[in-house]
This record gives sequence, structure tokens and C-alpha cells, in this order.
Amino acid sequence: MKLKMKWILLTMVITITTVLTACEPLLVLDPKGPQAKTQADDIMLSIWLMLGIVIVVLAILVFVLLKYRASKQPKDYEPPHIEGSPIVEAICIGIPILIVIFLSIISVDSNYKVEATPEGYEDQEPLIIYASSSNWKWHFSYPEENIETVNYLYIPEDRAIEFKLYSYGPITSFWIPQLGGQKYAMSDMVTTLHLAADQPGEFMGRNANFSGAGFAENTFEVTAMTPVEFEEWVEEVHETASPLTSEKFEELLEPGHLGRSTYTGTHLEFSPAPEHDHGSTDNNVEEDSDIEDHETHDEEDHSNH
Amino acid sequence: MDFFDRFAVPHPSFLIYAAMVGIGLTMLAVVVGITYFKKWGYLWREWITTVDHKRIGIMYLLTALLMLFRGGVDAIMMRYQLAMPENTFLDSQHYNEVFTTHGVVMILFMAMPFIIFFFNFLVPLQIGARDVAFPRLNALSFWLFFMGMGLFNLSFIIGGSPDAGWTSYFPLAGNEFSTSVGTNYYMIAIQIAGIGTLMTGINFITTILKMRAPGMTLMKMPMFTWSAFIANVIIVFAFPVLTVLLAMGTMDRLFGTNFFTTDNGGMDMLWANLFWVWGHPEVYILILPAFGLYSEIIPTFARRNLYGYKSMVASMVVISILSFVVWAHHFFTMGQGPLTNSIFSITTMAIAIPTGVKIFNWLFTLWKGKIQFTTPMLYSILFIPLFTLGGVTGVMLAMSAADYQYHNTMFLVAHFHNVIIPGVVYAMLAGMTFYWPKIFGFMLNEKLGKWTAWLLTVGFVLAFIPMYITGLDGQARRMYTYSESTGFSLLNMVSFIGAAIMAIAFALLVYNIYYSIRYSPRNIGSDPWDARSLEWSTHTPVPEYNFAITPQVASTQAFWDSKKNGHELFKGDIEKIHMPNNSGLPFIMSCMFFVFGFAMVFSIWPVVIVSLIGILACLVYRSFEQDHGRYISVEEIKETETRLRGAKNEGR
Amino acid sequence: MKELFPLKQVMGFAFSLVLTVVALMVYFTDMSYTMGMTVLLITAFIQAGLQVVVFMHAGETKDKRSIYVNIYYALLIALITIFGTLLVLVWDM
Amino acid sequence: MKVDNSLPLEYSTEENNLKILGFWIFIGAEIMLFATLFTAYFTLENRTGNGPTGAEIFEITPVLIETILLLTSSFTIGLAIHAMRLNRKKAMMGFFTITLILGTAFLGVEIYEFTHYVHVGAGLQTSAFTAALLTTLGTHGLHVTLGLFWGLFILLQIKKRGLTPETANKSFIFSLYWHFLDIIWIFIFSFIYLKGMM
Repeated sequence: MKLKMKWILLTMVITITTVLTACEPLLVLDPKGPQAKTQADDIMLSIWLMLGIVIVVLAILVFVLLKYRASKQPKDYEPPHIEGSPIVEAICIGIPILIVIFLSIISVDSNYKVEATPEGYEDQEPLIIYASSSNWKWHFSYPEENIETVNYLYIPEDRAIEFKLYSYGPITSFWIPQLGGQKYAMSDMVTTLHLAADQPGEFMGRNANFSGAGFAENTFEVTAMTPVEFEEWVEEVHETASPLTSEKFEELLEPGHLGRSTYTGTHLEFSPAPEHDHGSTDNNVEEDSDIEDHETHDEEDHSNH
Repeated sequence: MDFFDRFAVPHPSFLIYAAMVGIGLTMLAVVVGITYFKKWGYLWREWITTVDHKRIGIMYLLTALLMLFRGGVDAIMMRYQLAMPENTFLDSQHYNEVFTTHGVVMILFMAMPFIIFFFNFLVPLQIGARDVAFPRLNALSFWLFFMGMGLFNLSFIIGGSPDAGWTSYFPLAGNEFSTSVGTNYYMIAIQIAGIGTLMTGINFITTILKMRAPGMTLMKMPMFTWSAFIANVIIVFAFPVLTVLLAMGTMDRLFGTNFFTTDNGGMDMLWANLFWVWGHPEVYILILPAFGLYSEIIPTFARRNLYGYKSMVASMVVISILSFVVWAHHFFTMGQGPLTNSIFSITTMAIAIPTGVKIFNWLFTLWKGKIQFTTPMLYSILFIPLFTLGGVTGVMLAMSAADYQYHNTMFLVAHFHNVIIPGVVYAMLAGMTFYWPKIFGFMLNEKLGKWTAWLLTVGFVLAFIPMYITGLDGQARRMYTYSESTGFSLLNMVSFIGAAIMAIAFALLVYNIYYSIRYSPRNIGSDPWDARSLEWSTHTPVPEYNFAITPQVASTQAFWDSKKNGHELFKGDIEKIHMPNNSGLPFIMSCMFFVFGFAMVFSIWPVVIVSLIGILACLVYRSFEQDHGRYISVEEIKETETRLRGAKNEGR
Repeated sequence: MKELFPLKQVMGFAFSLVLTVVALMVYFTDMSYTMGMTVLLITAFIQAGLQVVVFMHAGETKDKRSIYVNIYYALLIALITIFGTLLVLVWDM
Repeated sequence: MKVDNSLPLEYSTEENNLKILGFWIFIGAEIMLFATLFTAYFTLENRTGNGPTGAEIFEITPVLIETILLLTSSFTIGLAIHAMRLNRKKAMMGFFTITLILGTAFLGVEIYEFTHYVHVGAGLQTSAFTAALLTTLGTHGLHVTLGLFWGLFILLQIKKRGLTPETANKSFIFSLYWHFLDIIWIFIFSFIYLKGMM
């Protein structure tokens, strides 16, 4: 009786979810760029594979429960003493090993893919955008176009984009689910995220890593457009927007939420991105030799271990 | 006035004031009650100063249950806040405090004491010992843990709760972004509790290595003892990392050092890295004893021996090492190179192999068995498919490229609840129901127990399966609110309903305890489940000395053999038994740790120094103390044995 | 065991002094980073082993196996933690 | 209490055996404790911010004195245990006292070293590197300090109660602790000082 109740409930849940997913595809499984596509494919593949494993386990479980429950056994039945069988156990280890090897190959391959320029875009120069977070906003600097935006991002479609991520505060995580997975933005180094959109559209972007009181609203909008439209937008900004001064930027960094805004010039000129140099920035300015010292040190470290 | 400002809760609300009044009244009621019934002496003699592993175990159990409800209330508040878009039940600051304390309380102050309760109560009984190796250290472990727990919970009413997540990543948890004393509480309370846990680890490794009954070689230990052994090995090698990490965090917050700050070379990711060097083994500390309990319960009610004993042991040993080489999968997205991610991705998936072996061994234990559906068995059977689901989503998360999409989302939240609830919480409830008669001398009501298990499962499925979906739809974890347009509302509502059903299940558990205390029969003998290992061979309630005669063991299920195959457990005559004396020192010393911790949180240096001197004085006193324990005479043992109805043959 | 002169201890002490001097070569002579690290690793671990075996009598009771497994396990986890962290945070960043 | 006379005094009772094994496991935990400190140190080694680097502040002389002092004290505590096993209480106490004196001298030099660091502008708050350095050295120094008090109390107990299974056991465990601190110092000496000065 109770067993049935449980199944009814389970099927209900499953039906509800399938109906839901059918109406509107889940963001992560609705990729609009090559990186997100790689990830979505991996996810779907692993879901099917894992579903298979769950079903096998469930089938064995239901089978033994139905067959060997006490009410079906004779009263005087004494279960046998079985130590274990090397062959059966070898199979139970062997099959998972094969699955893990298979998934490892896919995982490693995909990891190298998402950490490189998106496939099919290798021949063109990537658009570099510096994305930095502050409590609780996103600042996007286009050094080539000499533009800076706050809380919104315009990108041309069909072009590789290289995001340079860093933070003016807690660790944040830059995430546009439909274009690809996230990466951390931290205050003492710059991380790189390779994305591309293969069609125009509007996408949700957000900080995914908890960063304090204003975290929930720490979102931004991404618009992918044709290269021509993008060029037009750049020109328009140069004509209409005011320049970003360091005072204005300091103001923007104040904790809080802001709407969209647009500036010419970028904050990189007066407030450059952190360098990945083990934090001894100030030292290096005075003694240039120090930089080399550290670097050679590091390389030797490599070779040593 | 400035001095006292620090003690105020920075973001007060009606809920907090109500809780303050509630806590105050309860404390008052407890104190008045104890005084009225003249129980202070009893409490001091029988509980506070006790060094008996069984009583210490019971105190761990009570703490764990208390914290289960504390953490549970947090959970319900979170789910209610998220049930509707733009809900205003909690503001963001409160929500942050609630999920932070929920995480800390559930992992460190609920799950940990629950498993340590089982270590304490079961391990000496399963290996046929009189007590643990260092009974006083054991009492100190408990009281340090207890004081750490108390200090952490105090943050709620004095000074404000920590609000940087249970992981407390820097720089968010640094002085710059967390200005209240909440994170000080986090650092110091967990430190004190952690030291207690580390001592537990040392104590139980020594106990298991040196105090086994004659004939019980390592490969003849009951499976729970094996799992406890491995878990304690992990404790001993993982907790020092936490000790150092919290010390560095404390120094950053109180002494202005620059380990994890954003300037002067500090490295925020070092915190995350070391946190998970401890944090990942920590989850195996929790899950392995749970596996051990299932390995006791499933054979008992399948009425068959455990299938694949050797591979069970081997898989745990492998897990104990693998658990230390996977930590970077908690931050695949930190920006390290694909080589590192690939390595940690593969090691993480590799853990699925030994875990899978265990699942199959349990399935094969059921095979050809004679399965009885008791409450503990019901939990164990429900555990298998639900945990498998959690396990396979773990493999999915281990794929580093795909993890870029799962990381920090509700998918992850669904995954770890999916392994911890069916894995750990079910095991704790199953184990508690299973061992309840041994501990308290009566059974919990089976019918209510089964209702609890089913309600819990329905609630669990409704609460957590939707999170997998919202996670893939872009709902990040730790968001206190979301807008209607995101489309998360329906599934979050389902989650809330599930959480509410789980709450009802836990309420039913409390009712079950109350009901069983009143109505359950007391004449159940010492082996009501017809079980297999040594702990069931002694009386109920277990006498102070556990076994009048040290048992002789020849297999993994000595008691079963004595019942079915004519193996003789208790050979020889009763001799006088050496037992340790009670001591108030562990409690007094832990109280000083509490004062020390509180003073540290608020940087009241004179008190810090005084309490530190007090702690050292306790150590000195202990060094010079001569206490060789006492003997229980043969007459006294015989009297007890007769009173508990004639020793050896009882329970057959 | 019962001899009066503590030969084992004296030999151990002399040997650890020699090892210290060898380690000091790293400072007083001009060798490459790799070479220096190799020397330090070798001398440090031999000295540690010397202390454990000669002075700490790790192998003298029937708990020998537990003690050695404990030390090896600690060493393994310690090295994993140190080198793993360096890999994650320094070498592959 | 059962006393087994075939083994050295410190192993003679069951309780003593438990304590010795328990302490070995504690040493296992201590290895991890220091390993974590080393992890932090190696990670932060080059992150000197505005402060000095290791090569700029390390001095070979005090370090060498500290090393010799601790190495010798490790030798003398070994001799103390040797004397204890021969049941020579006077010799044992003598070596024990020398050990504690050497330990105190070590601590003295270390305190000098710390004041030197602060003097040259490498305080606890200067940079991530100095914080990691001073914390690692400080943790070792704290262990030595606690060890000195502990050793002193054991010495007093031996004086008062003689070489009993209990005091012998305490002395032996203390010797384990002291040797372990020496091992940690060897690693500090090699991988903090010598590596830093290389």
C-alpha cells in the first residue's frame, strides 16, 4: 500500500518536472554559444548515463525486495552464509571503472575546450572585455573600443570574446549560463574566460558566488547583436556618453546597486587590473630586477617538482 | 557605552527578540526545575563529571537532536523565504545569517555529534571493551565540543550571527566586509569544538587498535567499528588543517595579519583551498560511519551475513586516502589551469568506484535473505536508491567543464543534500531507532517510525529534486530573493512544501519518543532485533563495566555465532574490574575555554589572559594528579549481573 | 639493551650533525636551486627518519606496525596537501 | 594494577601502552598541523607585499645556534631515556635538566630572532609572507615553551615520586614530543631558512 503511495507521488513529481521543462528549456540546457554547447552536451550525456546506473540499481533493489522479503519465504528458511565472490565483485568494480574512464576522457577533453578560444573562432582576433565586480555591480571595460559600461554588456555575435575577470571586493563569479559556465573574479589576480555567442539575443548574466548583502541582485544583462549593430553602438556611445573620470569611478565603486550606465574611456587607465605577480606590485615598481627574480624562481620550482 | 554596543545584535528584528525571550525563559525554567527537584547533585555526579562512554554518548545524542531542530528551523525559514518571489519574510542580512548558521550547525553541531554519539556508545561495546582508551580525554572532548556549540549559538543573541556562509570565504569574511563579531564567533567556536573532535579521533583510534576483545583481529571487527576507525583516521589527519586555518582566520580578524586579505600579499584563495583540504575529508568523516550503520542494519534484517566484508573494508581504506586528493573540485572555477582541473576531476570520479562497490555489496546482502521491513531497515532500503541518485549527480559535478555550469547553483545544493540526508541523516535515524532499545531499554514505536521514514522521504523528494531543475535554470545558491520573471517560483514553492513535510516528519519523531516513553513495553530482553554483533550480547541497560567477562571472538559476527553455531562468548570466571574515576576537571576546563572563546570574540584581553591561565592551571593540576581509578569487586558485579537477570545466557 | 654506553644515541647524534653540515653546504657553496632543494630534501628526510628510529624507538614494541603506518599515512597526506596546494595555487595558476 | 616486568618501565602497564600509542597518533596529527603551516608558508613565500623578503631578513648565525641547541637537546633527552631504562635516576634527571636548559636557551635565541625581525620591519602585520613565517616559527616556539613547562613538572614528579611506571611513562612520552619538535625544526631549518637564503 504505502509502496504504491510513494510511486504515485514520485511519478507526479516527475510528470510535473517534465511538463515544466517542456514548456521552457532550462537556461543551461539551452546553449547559445559553442562553450555552453560543449557543457550542455556533457551534461545531457552524463544525465543519460547516470539515469542508466540509477535504473540498474533500482531494478536490482526492487527485484531482491520483492523476491526475498520475509513474507514470501517459508517460515523455516535460513538464509545462507555467503562470504562474497571475487568474480561478482570484480564486475562491480570493473564496470564503474570503465564508466569513470569514459567520463574522465570526456571531462578532460571538454575542460581543455572550454579553457581555449571557442571552436570555430580560432582564426579571428578575440574581443577583449575586462569584467570587474564591485559590491554589487559589474563594470565592463572595452579597452579597444575605449568604452565602459555598468551592469550591461553588449557583444557582437559570432566572435570569440575573452573576458578578463577581477574584483574590487569579495570573490565573485561571472556567469552567463546560456553562453558558458562561470569563473571567479578575485581581487589579486585576473582570470580569463573564453565565451562566444553564435546568435543574437538577450541573456541573463549574474554573479553566482555569494558576496554579501546585495548578492541576490548582482545581475547584468547581456545582449548579443550583429557586428554591424555592435559597431553602431560603439559609435553612438562615443557620441553621447560622458568620459569616465577616476572620481566618477570611485563613486561607482561605493557599495550598493545601480542601474545601467555608459561611459567613454575605461577605468583601466587610472585603476589598472591586478597583475598576477604574487602580490609584490609596489616592490616591483622600484626594483625591476625583482620581477625577473621571482619569475625565474617560479620556473625552477616547476622543473624541480 | 561603546563597550556595550558590541554585544547588541546589529540587525535586530522581532524574530530575534522573541527568540531571546524564549531562550531566556527556557533557561530559567530549566534552572528552576533542576533546583526544585533537587537534581543538581545528581546532574553533577552522574552526568557532568561522568567518564562513562555510554553516558557521554547520550549527551552527544541529546546535543545532536537539539541542534537538528535548531538547524531545521533555519532550513524552514529559508525555504519559506524563497517559496514566493520577492518575499519579505527575511531581509538579505537575516537570510545570510540563517543559511550560514544552518550550514555550520547541521554539519558541525548536528551531524558530527550524531556520529560521535555512535562512536561512543557502540565502539567499546562492539569490540568488547570496558571503556575507551582515555575516558577522561573523552569527557574533555565532549565538553569542549559542547562549549564550542554553546558559544556558536550564543552569537544569535549576543553580537550577531556569522553571515559569510558556512565556508566563510575571505575576503568576504575579513574585517573589511564582515564588520560584526559574527565571523569571530565562527572562527573561535568551531576551533574549540574542533579541538574536542580531534581528541575524539585520537582516542578512538587507540581504542580500536589496542582494546579489542581476544580473538578479534582487525579483519574480524564488526563493520561499524571499521567505519568508525577509518572515520577517526580521517579526523586525526584532517582536523589539524582546520585548526591552523581557523587560527590564521582569527589572526586576520583580530590581530591584523594578512593571510587572506586583499593587500600586502594576502591570498584569499588560500582560505578556500585549505578550507576544502579539511572540508572534503569532513564529508567522508560523516558518511563512512553512516555506511557502517547500514552495514550493521541491513544484515540484521536481511538475516544474512554482510556480503563482501573484505571489499567493504578495502573500499573504505581507499576512500580514506582518496578523500584527501579531491578538494580542488570545490573550486574548479577559480581559474587554475585545465591540467589541475583534469587531475582533480579524475580523482573525484574515482571515489565513485569504492562507493559503488559498497552499494552493490548491500544489494547482494539482501539477495537470498529473509527481509524484514522494520523501521531501521526501511530507512536503509530508502537510502539505497536516494543515495545512488546523490552519488551519480556527484559524478556529474565531478566533470570539471560541466561543473562551470553547476557550480554555486541550486544543482549543487540539491546534490549535497541528496547525499547527506539519505546518507547521513537517514543512517542516524535508522541507527538511533535500531540502538534505542539497547540505550534506553524500550523500543520506539514501529508504526510511527515507519510514518516518519515515509514522510521524510516524500518531503525530501519534493524539497530537493526541484532544486536540480532550478539549478540548471540558473538559480544561484544563497540568493535571498528572486523576481517573478525568472520562473523559479513554482518549483521553489514545491521545495517549501517538501521542507514542511520534512518538518512534520521530525515533529512526528519527537512525538514517537514521547509516545514510546509512555507506552512502550519495557520487558524486551537484551536482543530485541535478533541481531548479530557483540553489543547485543550484554544486558539492557548496559552495566557500567559493559561485559562482566571479556568476550572471546572468532568471527565478524561473534554474537550470531554464539546464538546459532554454539560459539562460547564468555569463558572463565568473573574477576574484579578496573574502572576510571569520575572527574570534574574536563567540565571545568571546558568552561574556561568557553570564557576564553567569548572574551576572544569581543577582544576583551584581560579576560582572555585570565582564562588562558585558568586552562593552563587545569593542565598543571592534571599533570600532578594521581588517580589510578577504582575496582569494582566481584561481589558487586555478581549482584549487578543477578539483578540484570543472570548474565551469560540472557538474550538467547 | 643493558649496556651502559649509549652507542646508538651517540652515533645518531654524530650522524645528524654531519647531515646538518651537509645541508649547510647549500648556504655556503654556490649551487643551483634544483641541486640545493635536492640536497635539502635528502638530508631533512634522513634526519627525520633517524630521529624516529634511533631516538623515538618507533619499532620496539608490538605496536610497531600501527606506529609506522600512522607516520607514513601522515607523511603521505602532508605531502599531498603541500604539493597539491602548490599545484593549485602557484604552479598552475 | 598489572605490571609486566619484561618490558621497560614505561611500557609496563596496559594504560602506559595505550598512552604511548595514543601519543604517536597525536604526533600524526601534529605532522598534519605543521604540514598545513608549511603549505601556507610555501604558498605565501613570495607574496611579500611592501615588506622584506626572506633573503633580506634571515641571518645564519642565530639560526645555526638554534639548530645546534635543539639537536643537542634531542640527544640529551635520548640519553635521559637511556639512563632511565638502566634505572639510574640521578643520571636521568641530570640529562633531563640539561635538555630543559638547552630548550630554554633555544627559546632565548628565538626571542632574540623575533625582536630582530620586528626591528627590521618584518612584523606580524607586514605582509602575507611575514605572517606565515612568524606563525610557523611561533607555533614551533609555542610547542617548545609548553614542552619546557611540561618537562619541568615531570622532573618535579620524578624527584618526588621516583621512577615509577607512571613517571617513566610520562618521561618517555615527553621524549617523543621533544624529538618530534626537533624533527619539525629540521624542516624549518631546511625549507624556511636555508631555502630562503639559498
